[in-house]
Amino acid sequence: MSYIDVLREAEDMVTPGMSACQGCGGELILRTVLQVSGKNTIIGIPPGCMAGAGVVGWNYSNGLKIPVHIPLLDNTASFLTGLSQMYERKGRTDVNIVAVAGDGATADCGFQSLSAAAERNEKMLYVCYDNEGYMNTGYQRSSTTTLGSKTSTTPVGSVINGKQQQQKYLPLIMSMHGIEYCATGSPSNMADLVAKIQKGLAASKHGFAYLHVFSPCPTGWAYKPEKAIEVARKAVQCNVFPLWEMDHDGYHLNEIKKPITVAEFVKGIGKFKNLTEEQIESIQQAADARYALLKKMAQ
Amino acid sequence: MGKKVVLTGNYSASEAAALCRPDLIAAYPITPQSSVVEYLAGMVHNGKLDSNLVQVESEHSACSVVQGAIAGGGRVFTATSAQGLALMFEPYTRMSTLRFPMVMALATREMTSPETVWSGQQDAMCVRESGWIQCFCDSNQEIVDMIIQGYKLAENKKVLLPVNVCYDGFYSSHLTEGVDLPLQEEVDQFLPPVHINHCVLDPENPFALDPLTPGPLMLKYRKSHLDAMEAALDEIEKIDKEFGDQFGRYYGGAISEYKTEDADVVIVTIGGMTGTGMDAVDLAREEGIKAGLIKLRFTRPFPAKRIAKAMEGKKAFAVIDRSVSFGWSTGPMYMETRAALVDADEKFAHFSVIGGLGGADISLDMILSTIRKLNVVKEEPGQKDTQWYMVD
Amino acid sequence: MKEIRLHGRGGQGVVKASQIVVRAAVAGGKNGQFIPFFGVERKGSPVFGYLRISEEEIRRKMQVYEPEILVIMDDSLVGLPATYAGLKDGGLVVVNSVKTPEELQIPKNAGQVAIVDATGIAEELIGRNIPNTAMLGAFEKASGLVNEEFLFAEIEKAFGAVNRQAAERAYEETKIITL
Amino acid sequence: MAEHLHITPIGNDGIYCLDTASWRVFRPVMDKEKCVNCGMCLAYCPVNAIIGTEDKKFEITYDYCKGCGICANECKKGAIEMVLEGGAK
Repeated sequence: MSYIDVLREAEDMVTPGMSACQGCGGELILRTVLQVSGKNTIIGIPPGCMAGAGVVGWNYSNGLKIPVHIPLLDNTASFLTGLSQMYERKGRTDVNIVAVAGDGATADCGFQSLSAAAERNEKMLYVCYDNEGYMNTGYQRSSTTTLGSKTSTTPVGSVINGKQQQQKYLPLIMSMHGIEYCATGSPSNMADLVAKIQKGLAASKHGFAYLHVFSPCPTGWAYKPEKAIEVARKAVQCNVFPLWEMDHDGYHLNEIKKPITVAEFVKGIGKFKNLTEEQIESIQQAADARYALLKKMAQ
Repeated sequence: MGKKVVLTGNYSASEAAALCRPDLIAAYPITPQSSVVEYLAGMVHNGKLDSNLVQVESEHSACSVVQGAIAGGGRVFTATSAQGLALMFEPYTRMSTLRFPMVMALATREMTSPETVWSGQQDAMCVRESGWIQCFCDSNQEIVDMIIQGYKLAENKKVLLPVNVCYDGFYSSHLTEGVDLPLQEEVDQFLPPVHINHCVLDPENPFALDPLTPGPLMLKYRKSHLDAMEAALDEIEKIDKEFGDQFGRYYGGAISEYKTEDADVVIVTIGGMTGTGMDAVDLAREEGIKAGLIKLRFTRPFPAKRIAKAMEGKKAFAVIDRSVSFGWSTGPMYMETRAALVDADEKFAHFSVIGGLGGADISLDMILSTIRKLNVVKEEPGQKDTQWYMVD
Repeated sequence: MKEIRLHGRGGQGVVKASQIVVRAAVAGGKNGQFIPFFGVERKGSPVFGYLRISEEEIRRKMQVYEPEILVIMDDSLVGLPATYAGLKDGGLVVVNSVKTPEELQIPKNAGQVAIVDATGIAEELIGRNIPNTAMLGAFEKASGLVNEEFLFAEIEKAFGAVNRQAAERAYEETKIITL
Repeated sequence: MAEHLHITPIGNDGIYCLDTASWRVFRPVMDKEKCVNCGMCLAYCPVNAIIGTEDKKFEITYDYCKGCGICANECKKGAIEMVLEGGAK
């Protein structure tokens, strides 16, 4: 079955009308993950854009067609650990235990519980939609924010120009936890993403599966909504967001034969407007080094 | 009935928790609680206990993992102390406001700073507005019995609240004494398997657990929570009776009284100082002082009516806190006891006593000095200076 | 109610020994209570604990300030001011030593001193200086506070036959001197 | 839990749904002549406003389409045009 057929046939588990921004990558990722995982799923969605967009419900109604809980910003993997172990204890291992969490809840304050759940190889699929910041609250920087980015807590000032640090590259860190499955994905590469969600769900029956997905954010990044997929695609093509996966056979990299430059990627994106030549070069070097490392690991 | 064993307070908590057949246990070691989780780990690893044991990386996760397991329909157990409780504060508060029933042992400990690992009840007092039921134990036997009763109370349909079973760090957690440990079949008879359905996540009955909720609805949830606390006061008494009828041990419910009937002066104690207090009452009576004791067994819900009734016709009282209320220059339970007694200043001579902080001893002599002080001021209603049990 | 304070060094088994006494007391129908010293225990550091044995229920949970019995696991501790502090008049001192009461600076108000070479017994029988089980034999000989059969049985249950042997030998070899 | 006892906050009274169609300023309009039925628009639509029809074709629904324009931008055949809402058809 082609991924288009999968998506065409699968029921949408998310409310048709949710308050995610026009062109939101997170909404696309959430709908896609739940279309693949289906009705027999329990999901944890910590505070962040998706939870803020109403999918954990309002008043007495639900924003999804499946059971959902909004864990704390920093305990999604721990909460789902208890849930997952209870479902296994009850012999209902057919139920998918899934998290869809932003980068703040994943790479920052949620990292401790995430790392511990991964180390224990708890049975769940943890999907991080990485839009590089706290977008739900007006784009404050996170540890996955790209160097130089203009955010509300790393403004472009007369003395300091945007974020001063390179991003934390979480997916590789997660892959070193001895987990069942780890992959990066992008909504621009939908066939690849759907396949990885399927693999991740299968792996989650045996242990921890982690999926780190690039989540284009027109609002926070300041570009036109229709460019969302284009931005995600360029991030992949310039090796800022390489696509790879780790399974029992090791690391596998989607090689980019002719990468575009970081300079091409950042063009037209508002949060990068202020970047200096040096900053662009610095991001380029980080991307090249990361890609080279992944290539070696995938050999 | 039961079997006589010799246990520390922590091992008593572990044995009792195991008898309640928890589906899942998650706890992180911290002084002076560590041996609770060590003991349970030993039971699970030796096949004596069929529970999922999750070796978490922090108390925050301990509380979160058990929260997830309750959302999966399970009965759970955890234990902590002081800084660990502070770290788990975020999921801790959520536990009660989601109305998730469970039991957590708390080996009470002083909060830093100054740096300390020793006894004190400041940790429990810090979280008393977190919506949990709080009970304090005085003996290892009581730890066992209250953990078992705790599940019964927590899972009561009128209550549905988490229960903290508190006992003094070291003075109880590391105290070794004989305990009558109920048999498994006896506990099974008293405590049926957990059956909660108000909060269980299940694809067969999909709902949003904890949707975004606006203020007007929030008020309803909070009122319902307070109503449940109020209802718990009755259920505590009923469960105490039911437990006593089966096991032969009655504790008196939310408070217990010792020689208060004809007393002029009353000391109010919390937790592990109570036994010493009873000895002090006996010694004071030998001196001709009509002394009595009220043991505050539950601090949440606060048994205000029971205290008021117990204090009827008395002349003076002092509340001994192993913690402080920053801002009142007294102990916190003194403030609450006083609040429970209408016109306290007109009716009673009273003062707050603070002692036993950071592992300092609360001795017989200290409590005796309080009783003598009460006896001196008993005819002069009103608040007296706070007494500090200084140790030089 | 008898109040006992035990002194030893981290690693000598003060806590385990005391818990065995409580078990023996409970097995014999008495009440027992042990509260360890709450310090940062390290191997070699001075440690102590509070033990109570009673026919009645033991309610107080506090330190022992005026012990009737002192159990000293290591005679190098007798120089510390805390060791003999508060001993009741006519009280009993049980000490692991090969020295004389004079050398041990037994306080003047003590009534009896029981001396045993628990270290020697432990090293010979167990192969290490873990004098706690031998000291229990001496404690029992001098105090008779718990049923000796229950005590030896509890020692064997906790530490094996060799330790029971150590306790029994110490029981035989303990010299009790009335002062 | 239909009576909502205000014990545990639970949402089970149906689906929370916003009228996101009202957000739309531009409306995607598909030119069926140009469409090759590749399904890219369906794959990339964040709102799932594009559905597969029984004859293996694709159709834009407007009940919740926010008008983000991704479908038009991604369509390799240029078969989708963004048209101002309320403007001339």
